[in-house]
Amino acid sequence: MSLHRQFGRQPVLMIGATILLVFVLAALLAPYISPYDPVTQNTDLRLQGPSWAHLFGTDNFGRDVFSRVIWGLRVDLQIAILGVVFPFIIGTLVGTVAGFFGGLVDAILMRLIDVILAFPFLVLVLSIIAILGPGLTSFYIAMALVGWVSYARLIRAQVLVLKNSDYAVAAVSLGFSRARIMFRHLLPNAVAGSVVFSMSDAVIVLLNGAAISYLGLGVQPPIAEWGIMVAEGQPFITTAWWITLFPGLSIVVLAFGFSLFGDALGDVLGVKE
Amino acid sequence: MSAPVLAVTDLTVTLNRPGGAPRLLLDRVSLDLGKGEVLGLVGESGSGKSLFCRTLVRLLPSRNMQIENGRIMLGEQDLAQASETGMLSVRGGRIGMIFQNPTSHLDPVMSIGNQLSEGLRYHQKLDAPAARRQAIAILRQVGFPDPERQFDAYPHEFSGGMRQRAMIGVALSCNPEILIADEPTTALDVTIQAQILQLLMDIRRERGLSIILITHDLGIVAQTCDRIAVMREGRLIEQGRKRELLRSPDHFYTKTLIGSHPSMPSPAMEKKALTSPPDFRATRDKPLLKVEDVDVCFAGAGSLLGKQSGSVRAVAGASLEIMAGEIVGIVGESGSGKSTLARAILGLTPITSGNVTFDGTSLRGDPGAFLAKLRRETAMVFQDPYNALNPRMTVGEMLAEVLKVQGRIPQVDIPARVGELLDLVELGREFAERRPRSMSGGQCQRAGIARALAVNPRLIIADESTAALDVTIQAQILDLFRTLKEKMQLTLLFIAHDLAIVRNLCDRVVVMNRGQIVEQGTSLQVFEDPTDSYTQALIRAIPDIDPDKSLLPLADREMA
Amino acid sequence: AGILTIGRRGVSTTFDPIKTAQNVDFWVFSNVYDVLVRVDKSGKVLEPGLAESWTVSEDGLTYTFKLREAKFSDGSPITAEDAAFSLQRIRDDEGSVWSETYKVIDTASQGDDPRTLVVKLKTLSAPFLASLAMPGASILSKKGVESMGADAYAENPIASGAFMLKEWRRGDRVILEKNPNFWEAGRVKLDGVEWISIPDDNTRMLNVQAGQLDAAISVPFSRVAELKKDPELVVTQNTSTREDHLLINHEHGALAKKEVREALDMAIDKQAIVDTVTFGLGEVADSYIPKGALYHDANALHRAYDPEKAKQMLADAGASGLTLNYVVNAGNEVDEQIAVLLQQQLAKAGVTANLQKVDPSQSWDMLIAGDYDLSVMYWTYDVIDPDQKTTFVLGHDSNMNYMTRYKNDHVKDLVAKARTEMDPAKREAMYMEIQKTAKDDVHWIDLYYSPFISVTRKNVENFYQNPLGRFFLEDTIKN
Amino acid sequence: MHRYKFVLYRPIQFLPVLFGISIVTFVLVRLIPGDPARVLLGTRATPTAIANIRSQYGLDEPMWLQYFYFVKNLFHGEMGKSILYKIDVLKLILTRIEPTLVLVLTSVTLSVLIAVFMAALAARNHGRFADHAVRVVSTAGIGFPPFWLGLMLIILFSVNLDLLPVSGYGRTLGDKVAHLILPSLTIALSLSTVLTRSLRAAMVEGLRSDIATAARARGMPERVVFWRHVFPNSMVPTINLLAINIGWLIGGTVVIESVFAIPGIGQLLVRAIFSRDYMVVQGVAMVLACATVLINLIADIVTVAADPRVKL
Ligand SMILES: Nc1ncnc2c1ncn2[C@@H]1O[C@H](COP(=O)(O)OP(=O)(O)OP(=O)(O)O)[C@@H](O)[C@H]1O
Ligand SMILES: Nc1ncnc2c1ncn2[C@@H]1O[C@H](COP(=O)(O)OP(=O)(O)OP(=O)(O)O)[C@@H](O)[C@H]1O
Ligand SMILES: [Mg+2]
Ligand SMILES: [Mg+2]
Repeated sequence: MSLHRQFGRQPVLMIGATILLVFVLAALLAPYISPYDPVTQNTDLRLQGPSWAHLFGTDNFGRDVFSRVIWGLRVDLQIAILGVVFPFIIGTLVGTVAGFFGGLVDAILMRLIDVILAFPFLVLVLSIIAILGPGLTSFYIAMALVGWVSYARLIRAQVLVLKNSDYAVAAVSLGFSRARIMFRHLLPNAVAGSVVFSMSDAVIVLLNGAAISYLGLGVQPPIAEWGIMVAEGQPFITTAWWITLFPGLSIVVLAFGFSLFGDALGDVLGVKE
Repeated sequence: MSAPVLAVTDLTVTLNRPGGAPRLLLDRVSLDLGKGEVLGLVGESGSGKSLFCRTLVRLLPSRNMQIENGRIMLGEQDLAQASETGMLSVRGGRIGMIFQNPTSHLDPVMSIGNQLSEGLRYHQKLDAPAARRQAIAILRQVGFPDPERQFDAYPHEFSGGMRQRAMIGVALSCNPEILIADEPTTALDVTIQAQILQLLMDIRRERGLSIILITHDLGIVAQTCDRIAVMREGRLIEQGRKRELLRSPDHFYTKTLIGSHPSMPSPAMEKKALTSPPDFRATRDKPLLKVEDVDVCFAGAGSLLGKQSGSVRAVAGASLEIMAGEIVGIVGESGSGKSTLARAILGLTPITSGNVTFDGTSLRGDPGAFLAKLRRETAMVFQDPYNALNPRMTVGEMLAEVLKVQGRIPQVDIPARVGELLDLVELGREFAERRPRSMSGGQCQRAGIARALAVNPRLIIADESTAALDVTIQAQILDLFRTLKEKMQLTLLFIAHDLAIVRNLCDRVVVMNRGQIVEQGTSLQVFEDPTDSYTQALIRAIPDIDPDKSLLPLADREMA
Repeated sequence: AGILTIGRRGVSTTFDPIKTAQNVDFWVFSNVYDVLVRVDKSGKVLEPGLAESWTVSEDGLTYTFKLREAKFSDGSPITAEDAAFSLQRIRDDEGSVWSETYKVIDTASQGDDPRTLVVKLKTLSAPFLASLAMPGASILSKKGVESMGADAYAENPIASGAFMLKEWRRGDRVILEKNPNFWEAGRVKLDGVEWISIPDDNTRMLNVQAGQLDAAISVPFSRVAELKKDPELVVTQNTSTREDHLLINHEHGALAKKEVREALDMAIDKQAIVDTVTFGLGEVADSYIPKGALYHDANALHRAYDPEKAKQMLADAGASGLTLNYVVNAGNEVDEQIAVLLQQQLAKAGVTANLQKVDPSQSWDMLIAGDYDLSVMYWTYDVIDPDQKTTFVLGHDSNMNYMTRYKNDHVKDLVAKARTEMDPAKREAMYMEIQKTAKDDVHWIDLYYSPFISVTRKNVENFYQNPLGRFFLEDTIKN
Repeated sequence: MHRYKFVLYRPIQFLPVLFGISIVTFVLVRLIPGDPARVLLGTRATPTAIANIRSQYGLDEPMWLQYFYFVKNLFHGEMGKSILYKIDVLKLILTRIEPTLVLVLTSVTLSVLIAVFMAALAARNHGRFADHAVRVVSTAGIGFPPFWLGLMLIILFSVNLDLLPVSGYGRTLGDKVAHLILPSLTIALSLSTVLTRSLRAAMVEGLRSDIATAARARGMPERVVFWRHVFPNSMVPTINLLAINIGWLIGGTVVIESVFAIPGIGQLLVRAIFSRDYMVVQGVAMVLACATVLINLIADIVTVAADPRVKL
């Protein structure tokens, strides 16, 4: 199977990939394509509705919302990617090990997962952020500490099935080492579902960032970040709707891109939708 | 033949491929089915047998397929033109289907009884209690011993054979005139297969049903059908009365099909019969593999509170010796412990008691050394060709990995060796780039064998490595094994359902029943003169291609 | 007539007046409990409450209060014993968060008759009378507290104010009904009041807009203009004693230099803050004593906004390229907006402010530990006397002058003296001097004063607060 | 029925988990810098006053001793006293738990209903307009921040159309229902998107499955094929997905409670975290953990009931 032929044949994947590609490009080119500086205030131009000069209007400091949305992309892609990559790696490792070894290792890891799952998610994230001090790094750490659990669960369930599959048994019978069996044979086959999930997870992470900003912690001002922009636009939601709407819509479009890409990736990687 | 109940003329089905020319899947198929007739539909895998039957009730497997042309006359009605609502009363009510794989066609979350009464209530407009009574009667008719209780049981609580019968029951519940049975016995062992075929014949007698029976086993056709139709590449290449067609086939493909049927005495077999097999026991003092009194138990389900409820003794006190260079077959019905024994021998399933010795090292003696030696000098070919290969690796990567881990040949020589291995199993070298999903069952099977050979093993255990293949490919693989035995002094432990193949290939045969070895001996001894009653039943259940040697006698139906 | 429903941000935590310092609690206490002496609507004058009149002895140490004939909600009379008990309690109880303020009381006891209360002070105290007006010093029923226990009393208080607690749905609302035994019951027009907690600002406003609440307080500045346009609504702005200011850590490097602090003051465009953050509703602040409060210095020094000069001054003081650590209170919209503005303004003067957003419980710790350079805080009066705030801010107390670490012994002495100076004119002079010196020293940077803003439906009349925040619901009418 | 035996041993398995949660919460909340006294005292806090409050609530004791007291109290069915609210934590939680539980239950029910409706619509019209529409709506739906969605619903239904209450939680049953519609809908719109995606996939798969073909082959009309065979079979994986999402859901109610001013346990928790009301954070964490486990248990029971093959 040629991967890139598959890509070509998948319109859904094409749309998703295009959205993501455009976003990544926009993030990379932010300094060149954003018409204004994202943090420079101009109090004479506050709360202006969308116009040709300011496509998405201006916020309460007179900053150009369009430029902030573009610059926000940098932070948000980073959040979406890093906030998923760390949990993904940790969860995948833990899930593989737990599923493969079973027994005591599995029991201990699963109880740990139970603890984290049963633990109110927000307490954990808020506490971790409070302990480490607000900011992107704390947010990543918090998301990683909490988020790996879903991946571990997904992977473990897969590995539990796959380790009894004939090709895993075949690998044992061929005298392969445990590490090789786990990471060369089981993991690549178990990971597809998690890859798909990670796409929705990226959006969920973004929204968690927004929720945490709404509750009062989050990225430091005056950084442009969509979640924060939505949260900061709250006071103006009835008067200057554009401050919230455009970053909100951007989250939606990004979510859309990720989901489509994830769905299609799933098909390509051989998961049913 | 009286007026046909079903007359198919020029049925053509095409598959529209996005960005490609449409493919012709059924090419002007014309076929009649008479009342009370049993029609056998045979042909190679992928020839369109299943598709033909599904087209009859307009349940095409893909949206991209369409009936291009042709008529399907059921009485006065042309099903090819009938409306979708019109089809509702035809499906089930007039044409019933028994699907090839009951496990996937029965609804796992609905009780067997309800699946039966669904049809009764819908087609015969019975009320719930009446439908239940009727369903119980059908369950009894298709051979459920305790239908009142089993009415409420779910599919997974039954064995494969029982599920197949339930599937027949479901089809019968709609009281159809025509029954289409798509390979109703492929997954089953011979004894159960015989029972099910017998059941179909009984029902035909009782209800005057017309039956289309699809199979790739000519033996079955010979035993049950009135007429035979042969398909190949979407075309009906030949049809005719059973005896005539078997005796004097026209088409070369039909000839190959008949010729490669395992119940036909092969040249190798003839030779074996003449020169009595070498007695390995006498020539070598020490066996390569020695299995002593092995027990394997599995913990039953639902024992978390500590109580060991219902543990399964999959292998019970098996003892076995295999000499170097010998081909030994293991036969026995489904669930008799064949695979478990194989895995236990290779240390893939822990044994509960007993001992295994391989070339001097023993499991009880030094487990570490024993396993290390096993991993280097033995290999297994798995039953299911698709599942035994890592779907993410190409055949080349897979073989190279084995060679690398074994570390017997230098890194630089690996690609060359991979090529050699592919040659050995008669796969083209270009297969090194292919992944299992793009390969046919037979090709996967050969890749699996190549992997086993990469180890350079002294012993190969092949677990039902031909069950999924149609006869022509089967024959190829068996030839490969024979050649390897000659060339490489390979020792082979060959597990199979299909007694005919074992008889053809193996020097010695071991018969298992319920975890125990009930009989072993040379192929000739076991097949010509079985001592154990179970073995006798097993052998008698082999459908012979000769229609005059009848199927399992009625008297034996109660056993097994 | 009718029941007035008011939306607010926070939730009530207790009805035990000595155990909280939060405005959300205080503002309800003054509906439920009466105090001996009240602050009037202007926020500058004390007027009789449960004490009908009072006299002070020659030496200024003994106060004799004449209680009026009044009853608790359970019908029992409010006696000097109850008043004495309440004062002793706020001074002595281990759960009291106010004990330090009332340590000045030596004894409080019944005088000649049950309606005479005699309070003896340890030292002269100018702010003493004003401190009696604080909701913490509400009068509770001694019998009630003793028989029920303080905890049960706090759940089921016996009221001495205009309303009594009918039901308290924790986390949701406090439901008050008219107290028929209130001594001014005739003045009360409402049948009851519900304080409903709605944390989200938008939701709270929408409730009033949709007519599901009669009133909402803590109207965000950004919403005022829009709400004013709605003919169904009335937006009320009441002068408050709230002042927002920028704390400076005097012990941190260059900030120890007065010139640097002056430069910072000049680098900050307060008018821009007023315009942007308060939407013009606030007013630039020049003194730590709020405008409209007692002894406010109307002619306080105003350093004009001049970033260029500020930059120059910083350079002269050898502090160009100054980098400061600015602690921001997370979850406070206004604080965050100020921070964003200040960051850019300071940048114009060549000062880099690194924002560090932490939640309030934590920022307090950092301020106390001196782990900051700049931080915005605000203060609202609890008592009309400037002594309370002055002591905290300039009295060189244990909080290191509100964590600024400002030191000026002259100011310190003046604050102590002003506390015991009973002559209002002299006191006023002292406070003027304190304000001048502190401003000159740039003890902190005054930013702006802002009003209390509430919104009501048109049918509600007389819904207002005094500058200390007290609502006069006894005057409110719902048509 | 021994298939349901897990109902008995699951709580026993859960004991160590509960123990773990108690330790984690306990340590975690105390690691957060800041002080409960600060909140009580507001800006008037002084070091002496803070020390006074710390000693009153035993916060100046060594950590292990505090933990010991905490566990000891637990065995007496107490969870200590709230610093902010000055009453027993358990009592406090009991007054606040109902709205949250009801909210979670109604949102779950609603999201399942929405998901089933949307997924069925999409799957039965696979590849056609309705299907694409559902896919767009459900993928985009994930991206809307719930607090924004909530406000929009309020503006639309409560302010402009004046159909439903803006916020709060009712007293009588009818009142509660009216108050719960919008918040449940907000949560359900987010949650159902995830469910719809999985359910739709399962249903599309199911409609192509052998089970469906078999049912069609016995002449069942499409309606019966779908609702009696495809639908029950596709519910099983979705229930599991739902169970995994329960923790997230309970976390998610915090924001919704805040937007809709629902006096639930989520708001209590957030305030408690911000004011370092240790006892309340601990208590709520324990209670929510138990709730999560309970809901998971229910999900398992439903799974077992829905799929006779499942053994737990
Ligand atoms: N869903 C489908 N989409 C596209 N092609 C299909 C589909 N199902 C079957 N085919 C093709 O139709 C042809 C006929 O298949 P069919 O299942 O009828 O074979 P068969 O004769 O029953 O084979 P077997 O003995 O393996 O069951 C094959 O070439 C197969 O590849
Ligand atoms: N992992 C397991 N756990 C529990 N029981 C098992 C397990 N594996 C096999 N069994 C049981 O052991 C018995 C023997 O199974 P085994 O797979 O060896 O049969 P087999 O002879 O290979 O059958 P088939 O011909 O169908 O492959 C069966 O009853 C089976 O249900
Ligand atoms: Mg077929
Ligand atoms: Mg087997």
